[in-house]
Amino acid sequence: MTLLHVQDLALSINGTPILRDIDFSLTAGQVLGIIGESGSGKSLTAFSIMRLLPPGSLVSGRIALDGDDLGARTETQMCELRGNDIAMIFQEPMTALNPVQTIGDQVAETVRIHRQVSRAQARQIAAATLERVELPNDQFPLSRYPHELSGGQRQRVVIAMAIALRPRLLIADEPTTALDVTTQAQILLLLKKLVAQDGMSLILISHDLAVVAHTADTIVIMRQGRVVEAGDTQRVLAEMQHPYTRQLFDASGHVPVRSAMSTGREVLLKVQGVSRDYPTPRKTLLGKPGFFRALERVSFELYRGEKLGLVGESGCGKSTLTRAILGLEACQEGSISIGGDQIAAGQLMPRAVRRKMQVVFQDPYGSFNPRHKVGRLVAEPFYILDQQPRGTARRAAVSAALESVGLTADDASKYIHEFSGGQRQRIAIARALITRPELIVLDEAVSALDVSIRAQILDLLSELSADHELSYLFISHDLTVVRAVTDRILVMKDGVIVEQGTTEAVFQKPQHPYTRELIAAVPVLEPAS
Amino acid sequence: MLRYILKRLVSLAMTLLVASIIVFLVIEVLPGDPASYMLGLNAQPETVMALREELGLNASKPVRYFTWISGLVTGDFGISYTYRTPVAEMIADRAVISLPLAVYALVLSTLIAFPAGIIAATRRGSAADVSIMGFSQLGVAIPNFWFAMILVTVFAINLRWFSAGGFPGWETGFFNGLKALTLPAIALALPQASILARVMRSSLLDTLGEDFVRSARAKGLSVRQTLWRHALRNALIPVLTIIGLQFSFLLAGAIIIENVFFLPGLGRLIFQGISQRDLIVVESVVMLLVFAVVVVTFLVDVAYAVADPRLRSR
Amino acid sequence: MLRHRNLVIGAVLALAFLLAAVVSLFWTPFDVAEIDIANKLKKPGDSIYLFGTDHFGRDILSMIMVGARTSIAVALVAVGIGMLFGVPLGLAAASRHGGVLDELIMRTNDLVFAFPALLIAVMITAVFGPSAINAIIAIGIFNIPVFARLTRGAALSVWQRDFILAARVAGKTATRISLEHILPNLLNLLIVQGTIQFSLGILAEAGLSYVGLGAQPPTPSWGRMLAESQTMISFAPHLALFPGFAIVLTVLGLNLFGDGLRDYFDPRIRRGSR
Amino acid sequence: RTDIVVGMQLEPPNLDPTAAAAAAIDEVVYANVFEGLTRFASDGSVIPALAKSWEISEDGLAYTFTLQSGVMFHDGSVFDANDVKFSLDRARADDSTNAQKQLFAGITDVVVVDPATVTLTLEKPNGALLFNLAWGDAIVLSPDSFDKAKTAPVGTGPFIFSKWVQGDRIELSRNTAYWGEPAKLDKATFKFISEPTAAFAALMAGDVDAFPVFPAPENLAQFDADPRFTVVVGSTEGETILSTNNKQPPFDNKLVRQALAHAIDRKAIVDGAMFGFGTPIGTHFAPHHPAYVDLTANSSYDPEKSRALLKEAGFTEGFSTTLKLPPPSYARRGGEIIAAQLRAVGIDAEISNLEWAQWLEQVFRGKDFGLTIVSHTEPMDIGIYAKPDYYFQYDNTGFQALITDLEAEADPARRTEMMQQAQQMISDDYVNGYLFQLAKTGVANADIVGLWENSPTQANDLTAVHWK
Ligand SMILES: Nc1ncnc2c1ncn2[C@@H]1O[C@H](COP(=O)(O)OP(=O)(O)OP(=O)(O)O)[C@@H](O)[C@H]1O
Ligand SMILES: Nc1ncnc2c1ncn2[C@@H]1O[C@H](COP(=O)(O)OP(=O)(O)OP(=O)(O)O)[C@@H](O)[C@H]1O
Ligand SMILES: [Mg+2]
Ligand SMILES: [Mg+2]
Repeated sequence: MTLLHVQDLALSINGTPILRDIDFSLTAGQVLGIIGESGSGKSLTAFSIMRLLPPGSLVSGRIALDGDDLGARTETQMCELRGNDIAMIFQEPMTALNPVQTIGDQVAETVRIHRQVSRAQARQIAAATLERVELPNDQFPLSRYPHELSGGQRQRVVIAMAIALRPRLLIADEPTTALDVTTQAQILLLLKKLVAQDGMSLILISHDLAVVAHTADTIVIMRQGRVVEAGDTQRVLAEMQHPYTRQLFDASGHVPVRSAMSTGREVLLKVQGVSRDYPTPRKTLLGKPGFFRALERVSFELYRGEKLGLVGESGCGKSTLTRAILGLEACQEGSISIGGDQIAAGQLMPRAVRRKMQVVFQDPYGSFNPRHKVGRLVAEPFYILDQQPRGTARRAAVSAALESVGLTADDASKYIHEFSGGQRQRIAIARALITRPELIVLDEAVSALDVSIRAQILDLLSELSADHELSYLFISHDLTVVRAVTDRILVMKDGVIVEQGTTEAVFQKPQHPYTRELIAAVPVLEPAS
Repeated sequence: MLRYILKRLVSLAMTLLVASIIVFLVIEVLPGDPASYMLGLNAQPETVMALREELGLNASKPVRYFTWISGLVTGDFGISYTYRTPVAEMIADRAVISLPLAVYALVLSTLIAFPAGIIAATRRGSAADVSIMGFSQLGVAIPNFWFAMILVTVFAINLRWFSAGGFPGWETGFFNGLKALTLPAIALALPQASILARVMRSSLLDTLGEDFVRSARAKGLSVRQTLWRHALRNALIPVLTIIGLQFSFLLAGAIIIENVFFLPGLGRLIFQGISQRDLIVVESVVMLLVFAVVVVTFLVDVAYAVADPRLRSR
Repeated sequence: MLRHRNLVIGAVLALAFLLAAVVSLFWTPFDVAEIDIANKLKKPGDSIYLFGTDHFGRDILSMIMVGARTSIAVALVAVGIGMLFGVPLGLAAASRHGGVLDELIMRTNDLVFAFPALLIAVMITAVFGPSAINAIIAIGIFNIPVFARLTRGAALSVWQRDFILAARVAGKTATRISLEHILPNLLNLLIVQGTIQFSLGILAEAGLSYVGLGAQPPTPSWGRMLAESQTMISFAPHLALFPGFAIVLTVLGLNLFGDGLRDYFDPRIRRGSR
Repeated sequence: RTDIVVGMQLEPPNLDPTAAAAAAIDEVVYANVFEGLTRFASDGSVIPALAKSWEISEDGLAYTFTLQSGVMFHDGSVFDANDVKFSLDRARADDSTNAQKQLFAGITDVVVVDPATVTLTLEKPNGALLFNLAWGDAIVLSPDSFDKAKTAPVGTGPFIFSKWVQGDRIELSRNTAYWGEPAKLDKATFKFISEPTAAFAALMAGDVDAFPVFPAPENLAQFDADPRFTVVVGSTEGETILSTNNKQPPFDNKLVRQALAHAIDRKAIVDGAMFGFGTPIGTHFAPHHPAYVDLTANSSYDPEKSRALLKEAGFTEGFSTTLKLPPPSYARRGGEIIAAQLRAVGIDAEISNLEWAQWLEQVFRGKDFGLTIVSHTEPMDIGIYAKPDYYFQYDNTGFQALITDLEAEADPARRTEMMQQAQQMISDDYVNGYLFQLAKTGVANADIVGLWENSPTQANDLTAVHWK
């Protein structure tokens, strides 16, 4: 029985066409996955169903819920529908909740809008719903404020708000993108459970094929505002009629061609018992400020030519370690030595040591000063050299660096906003390479990129490491990627390295329970048999 | 929260202490002497000396600072040089005009600004929005003393609806007092209302763009319900700061308006005190205004924390 | 074009007054210093005086032109002072975020803010006597914390960006980073705020002159023209109307211009770049 | 109606005329609340007040006053010679804070003869003693209540102080037990309105019934045209002069001062600054005084001559100086006009506007000025030219001798002659620029009668005021 039927949906905003020819339908009690790159129109498709479009939108086509044309409904009638029959949850759990209202009130509100119930009854329903999303009332009373919860817990509250009235259709727009792998797995599990329990239909939107493939009965693949392929999940993955589907699929599980595992045993970076404390606010007025230990006696070695991975959940201390290694912050205990130069705790790193390292950051938008031209941005690391190349030498170096990452020398005279995210990350790599450092730290360098672009950058990295004999420390929360590009990995939890070993060994035979948990949570995409 | 309040209180006290020293030093270097001002052109030097002695002006500066500040702390503001009445009384007499005026103006400004800001934000781009924003631009640009002059000309001299100024005293009836403060309050409120309406609008627009507003809509709340139940309270937080700033501004900024309407308020007391070199009065009033600003800022911060649970846990 | 309506209207108004000020350097219809009691209080359009004459028989149009110069000069220099001191202080505070210097700068800011602006002006002019210079200083002092606070706040968020880390990896010092990376990213904001402070400066100058604490005669000033015309408003309203409109239009123009600039710079509104 | 609201521009700092110089004090209490032995009449003559009569000894060194009988202070205590002695001794004392202490300088002793008689003995004859005793600073206070005079004055006058709302108004009520002719009004309120615009509006709106010294001459024409009001223009004792620092070069050169005098167009100043109110003067003397000599021709407006004189003095290129102006509008407006007139002959006078306190400090006591404009409102004050350290620093021994003689002279005819001689002398020396006699420009409801037309001293004597 078809619950939702979308036919010839088209949308334009202020005259710009955004969506065209969207057709799909969803059977009651089933899960529909919508997949596509950023900007492909997934969210706007969902908003069209909810009729929560930005001002200036013009929709055409037919959206029918249980055969009832939603387009014929008035706004008031839509309000009755929203939250009651169709509910929606959003990507960002951090901002999807009203910061000044308790979670109980926010969940109860859904009930009170649609049902004539007393305040107490509404709260009872809210409490029960929160229990259903695995937020037990004794630990998470209704009086909590959103800021007192973690990201995963907030996402549960958002889900509770949506399912409080057991809607027939739930639309989840990238519900797990902002969450850790383990949390993501839990939330997906929860959603599946709720679908099964309530006989609810679910539209699960994601840019990650793997996430959807496991959960959805049918999938819709979107690109540039159109549906490129749709149908039964098994069938679509088996046939991959549209080249774009294939491309997405390949990119998701992309394993770059790798140079042979390095065999050198020369230690390039040696981290010994490093601890890092952040002061926390005083508890009492005159009391001593407390400390939060972000790194606890971290020790490891990185050999020359090696690609070392560092994985762990958000907040476990990965970036803190990066900053310590780069010498941006002194640590409280232990020592770091690079290429034989040792820096003890509390010491600042001398320039001579610093220049052996470079870094690539996660956010391709934030890592460049938008006011400078690319040439100047790429040449910035020269500053650390005693003899900075000038004039033509400098320009030549910049050109060479840009060309090595697949850009052209002309790009040096452009501003950063003229480049796409993937191109920016290439520029970041060019910047990291320009001084020919011995070690490159890649802090979540591909996490913000779309799968296909991520694949290109991973290929580029592996090419470069072959050409330049790079040693790098690859930091990520994405185990699939780490597995694909590293020789050896470190697993970190709460500032402690809980496990290390060659990548394959760790993935095959994880020793630490946490590592096992992590690996189990990774959604894997296997071609349908 | 408590820690936060305590910390703020300590910094408040420090600010006041430093401010008191600055105020004292600045006012002490004012050229001109209260005694010779009082005695006029024909006074003989020894007469001036005798008066200085009587007024306690011959004591050393640290001693006088200490006497003054310790008096302030205990609520004894000293005796005015020229009027020879307790400064605290004088200030109290003036404050019953300045304070209600500031509150009146603030209420007016809020009553105008809130609906205007809300309408402008919710109907962004509409004719209502454009005209509200246009008026607010004008409101900010009009100097309030000029506006006051026009108000007097129109409503007092031509229409005779209000008296041109002066204050009959609260003892003649609350309504009379309020009426006398109406034109000045309007003159003061107009620019403030314009600013507030703009802040309200932009804050509300920001809030309306937040995810949680979208969540609320997804629950089935109508646009209006979302506005009242979710957006406004969040949007009010930055608006509060502005209201706090405006109150202190209105208290002191009324100096010019008090002149136009010859209201015997604190602002006029300062001017009068300066011109008569009644230093102790000037020092005390300035300190009082500084105190008001600092305390209001503090209260706004506390209100902030009350309005925003995220700050409460600090 | 419609999107930049504010910018255009604002620029036209502001430029008109700037032009009046500049022209007045070389030419005014009449000499503003010359007093001609016989021709006093002429109505606008009456005889050769376009805007009429004041109680001393001076040409009001000429006085408005020269007054524009006074206003603009005072406000400009005051904003300059505010920026000259405020921006470096804000940058320094941000670069030492959480440190003693930061604390010191911010507390000093709070201290200045604790004094109502007009009070500072009244006290300064009471000590040093009324003059345009002292008005500039008084307005300027109050601009310092405005810019310091704004700069610090914005600089702090720029310091959070990854490109700052990249510069630190390149071994650049905090000062260098502040100048090379932070400052250029604050320029838009500073220009917008500068415009707004400039318009506030014009209002402040008018207010100070109105209470007699601004530019001294014979230098014409809009605020003083208003103050002097007050008693004559009932029989010669043009004396108050022209300078009043001059203030309103200039301030309005500058505010619209500032708002327009803000919209223009706002990445959310501007398309093309992120 | 038996009540009146009188507008005043300045609020008195306190109500004790013996404790401060502010004119506003006298404007409220003089002749209304407080009385002295003698007093000024509305025409400026000195008439008996608490002293019914007096006798002067042959040598002019002893004055014996017979006091009014049946006089009571407002608190019910009886007035007698002891109060007179107390008041005068207090004003003369070493630690006295009386602003006009010099009025009592020659008094060596005050003797109570009997409760109704008191004798003052002098060091040397003083023709001005009765005049001096008429000043507000010489009023009689009782030893029981003198210390309350600043805030709750207790006097012997026809009105009793009843209430002071600071910053706004002072209220007086009729003294039913007054010893003399009782006041006609039951109640009088002095309302303080410093802004001229507000004063205008308050009169127009009827909030104020009379404004004896209306601060904005530009509005008088409107009042005059309005049948509801009468405009009373009288004279004051205020000689408004362009005071010149006689010790500061180039003003130590008489030619320069003369050039200054000829550069000034008095008519333009009176028209421009005072909207026509004010009598041009050519010397430091009140035109309504019988001994006045019109010397305006001595310093007629003649820019040509002025330039020639400057050239003669060696200032072909002119020079620059300072023009420091106190707050009253006659000074501020007059200053702007004078600066423009001086500019026309090549003198660049840089205006700086000062508050009174600064003016006192810089100009009056510091003598740090080139030019200033001020109205000397004390009656009969040509004697200031005999004080070489007075702020304009005119030092002429001939003139000083003349004034010493004048003080000792009792013969009216001789006195007139000497006064005229003095007027001529300072005019010929061009000590200061003599501008105009300040007019007393009052506005009142047309139904009020009995307000003073002239202002021989700063007072609002309400004794005879009543409604038609
Ligand atoms: N309010 C809007 N006004 C104009 N264009 C918009 C608006 N919102 C989105 N778009 C455009 O519509 C297109 C589709 O956006 P949409 O948000 O649906 O993408 P998405 O597939 O959800 O991407 P993501 O994975 O980044 O969330 C994009 O090109 C976007 O720029
Ligand atoms: N400046 C700081 N002051 C106090 N605590 C900090 C600071 N920076 C980081 N922390 C804390 O230290 C811990 C580790 O932070 P870090 O940024 O290194 O995590 P991460 O593993 O990089 O996380 P993510 O994947 O989210 O980037 C976190 O709990 C964080 O809250
Ligand atoms: Mg989306
Ligand atoms: Mg990190």
